[in-house]
Amino acid sequence: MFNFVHKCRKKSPWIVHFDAGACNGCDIEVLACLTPVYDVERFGIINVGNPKHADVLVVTGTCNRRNARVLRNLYEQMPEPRAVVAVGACALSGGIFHECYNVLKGVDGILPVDVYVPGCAPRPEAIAEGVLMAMERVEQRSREPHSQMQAEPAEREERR
Amino acid sequence: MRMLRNVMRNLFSRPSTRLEPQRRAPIPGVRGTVAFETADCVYCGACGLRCPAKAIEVDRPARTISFDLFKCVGCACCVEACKKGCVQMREAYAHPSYQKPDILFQGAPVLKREEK
Amino acid sequence: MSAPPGGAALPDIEACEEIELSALRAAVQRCRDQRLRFITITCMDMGETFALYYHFDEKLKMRHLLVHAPRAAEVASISDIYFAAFLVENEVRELFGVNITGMAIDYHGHLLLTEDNEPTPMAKVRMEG
Amino acid sequence: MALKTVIPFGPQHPVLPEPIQLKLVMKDEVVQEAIPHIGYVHRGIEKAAEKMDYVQNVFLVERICGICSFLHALCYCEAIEKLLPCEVPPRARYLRVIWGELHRLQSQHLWLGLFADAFGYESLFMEFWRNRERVMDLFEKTAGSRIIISTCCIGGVRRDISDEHLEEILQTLKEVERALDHSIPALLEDYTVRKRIVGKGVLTAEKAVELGAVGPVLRASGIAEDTRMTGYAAYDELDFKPVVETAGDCYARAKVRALECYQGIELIRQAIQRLPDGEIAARPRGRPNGRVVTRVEQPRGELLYMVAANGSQKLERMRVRTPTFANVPPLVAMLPGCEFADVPVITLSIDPCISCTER
Repeated sequence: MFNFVHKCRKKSPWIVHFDAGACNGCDIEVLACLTPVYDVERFGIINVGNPKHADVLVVTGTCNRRNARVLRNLYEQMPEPRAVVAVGACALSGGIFHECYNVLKGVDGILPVDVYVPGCAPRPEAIAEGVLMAMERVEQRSREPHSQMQAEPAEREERR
Repeated sequence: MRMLRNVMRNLFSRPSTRLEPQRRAPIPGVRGTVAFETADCVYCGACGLRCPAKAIEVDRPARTISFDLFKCVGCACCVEACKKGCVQMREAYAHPSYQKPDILFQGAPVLKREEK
Repeated sequence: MSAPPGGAALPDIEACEEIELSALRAAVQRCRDQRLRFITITCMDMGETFALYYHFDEKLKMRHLLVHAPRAAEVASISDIYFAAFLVENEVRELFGVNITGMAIDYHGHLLLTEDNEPTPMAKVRMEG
Repeated sequence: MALKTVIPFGPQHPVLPEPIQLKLVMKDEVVQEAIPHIGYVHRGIEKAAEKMDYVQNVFLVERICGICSFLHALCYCEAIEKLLPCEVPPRARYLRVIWGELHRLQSQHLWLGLFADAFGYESLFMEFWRNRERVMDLFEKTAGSRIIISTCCIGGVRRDISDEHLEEILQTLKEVERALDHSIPALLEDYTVRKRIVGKGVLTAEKAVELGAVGPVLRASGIAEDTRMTGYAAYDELDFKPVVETAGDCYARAKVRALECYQGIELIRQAIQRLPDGEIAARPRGRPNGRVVTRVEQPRGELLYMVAANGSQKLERMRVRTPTFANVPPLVAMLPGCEFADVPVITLSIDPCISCTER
């Protein structure tokens, strides 16, 4: 049963996307990933709106003080094991907005970021690649025996 | 009737999805990643000055260029600024990575003039 | 066009009418009566005063009103004349610290910024002391 | 007794793609009052523009909004060009029209898709977005990037479009038009869709002017105002008529945007036909000095830039008024009286782009 959950999780990463103040370019590319031309659903990547359903949090954009709170809240709602993908130059370092007063220069000051996808805006292929890389990270993490999360969902599954 | 036409068309047309990974050759002229050719570089620093995101730092005495890929916005200003043609735009896009290195690209401190 | 106080004599924008601060509401009401479309307010920090431009549109021609408000002066809101002004008035007050009073919806300085931002980030800190 | 509740809608919500929060005061299922709370995307670009020099600002303003980035750069460059002694070559002006209209085309597709998704028509969403990718490919071929194309610079454009690429644009436009013929009737004539969008969020002409609505929201209420009629770039030499609808509801706004796709295609064809030869960029001389206001029609409406410069490398003030910012008050006025299930549809009908709104 445990293995089954593992397999499912690896083959079908569900993502939740949060726009933390990007120029919308990256957000659109994330959405464009879902459309017929780039169609990431064939990899099992599904965009969900509910953080409780998701394995991977895709963050685009620079963080500011107001949405950092929302972002942290969103991250904490996600079940373990989870991974964070930072998409775009703004999410990595602030990019061109490094001079702006309301910019926190990157998501990694707020959340532990697993995968960095550079580019402004990154191509949809790069985003899909980043999500798949994050899944490998999630996979590793769920196999770690002494990690904090202790594979909670899997245990519950077994008890049933 | 219209539906039948649609069904037939969908059956025989090519899928619009692009195959992954990397079946499609990059289009010429696409702005992908910045690359430096330090052979002719005089370390004038024009690329760093023109960069709107301050991703390039040129250290003239030490003859190094540090380029932060994670700050780069791919505007190709540096390519236009370089008189020597040392800064080039590669067509391949930048791949995601697990770490955040401080300096992804470091131009080698080439030989001093006396040594040449 | 007279030179704005605190700044150098610059060529100003076209079709700009300079009015007194006290005459602002009456002038805006006149615009309303002529059925002009309100576009936005631009605030410029001139040091001692704020220059507030009120932009209006009349059949794709622009009309501007310019008001010079001293730093501490109270600027009456126009959001009861033009409801559309409430957002930009909140923004101007928040980012520059212009004392605009009587807005239709008042965000009390937290439209764009949170408590831990430094206040009035757009204002040029040129004040003495 | 009816119960009054306040429902916070957003900033992260499954049916809302943008981080805006609407506090909805509800009485049973009916919205009584809506108060927008923004600031989730505020960056402070206007301040940053004062710190960077005026040439680099082109790249900064492009990143105010990724969907209409070219038009932001265009508006900014037009403003600076008015302050500099700088004559834009005719070819550059036409190329600006071509790229600008392509941007409008992809943005309208994007919106039509999202709108279809908002009332639960996912296959139509996919249709529009597939069609949009054709336009995105054109950007990639002609400009070298998909979203932020960075082709506008002060004094002209940075890249030329070769004759083969022009041919390819025409070819692709034909395909796009054919696909639009196929999918737009599904949006505008379908019984179920009409049921969901006709008569929702009505804005009368008088109200629209009073609330400062711009772009398709204004034109859907029966006012023929299109900033392109002021004739920036090469629009004064092209023939077009603004698309106007009179109903002022969500359906009319969708129709205006759908018909503007065709209008955009027609404009690109005209521009390609009349494209003159010659230089693509003039060298700007001197430093900008003075104050100027320019306006440009974005897919969402009228964009205003006010630039104040004092003859130095850096600008004194750059003010951006984006169309979505102007369309928030109409939204606040539209929402009261509608049902809760209609809130996403009405919110999307103004095409909210929050990164524009807050800069």
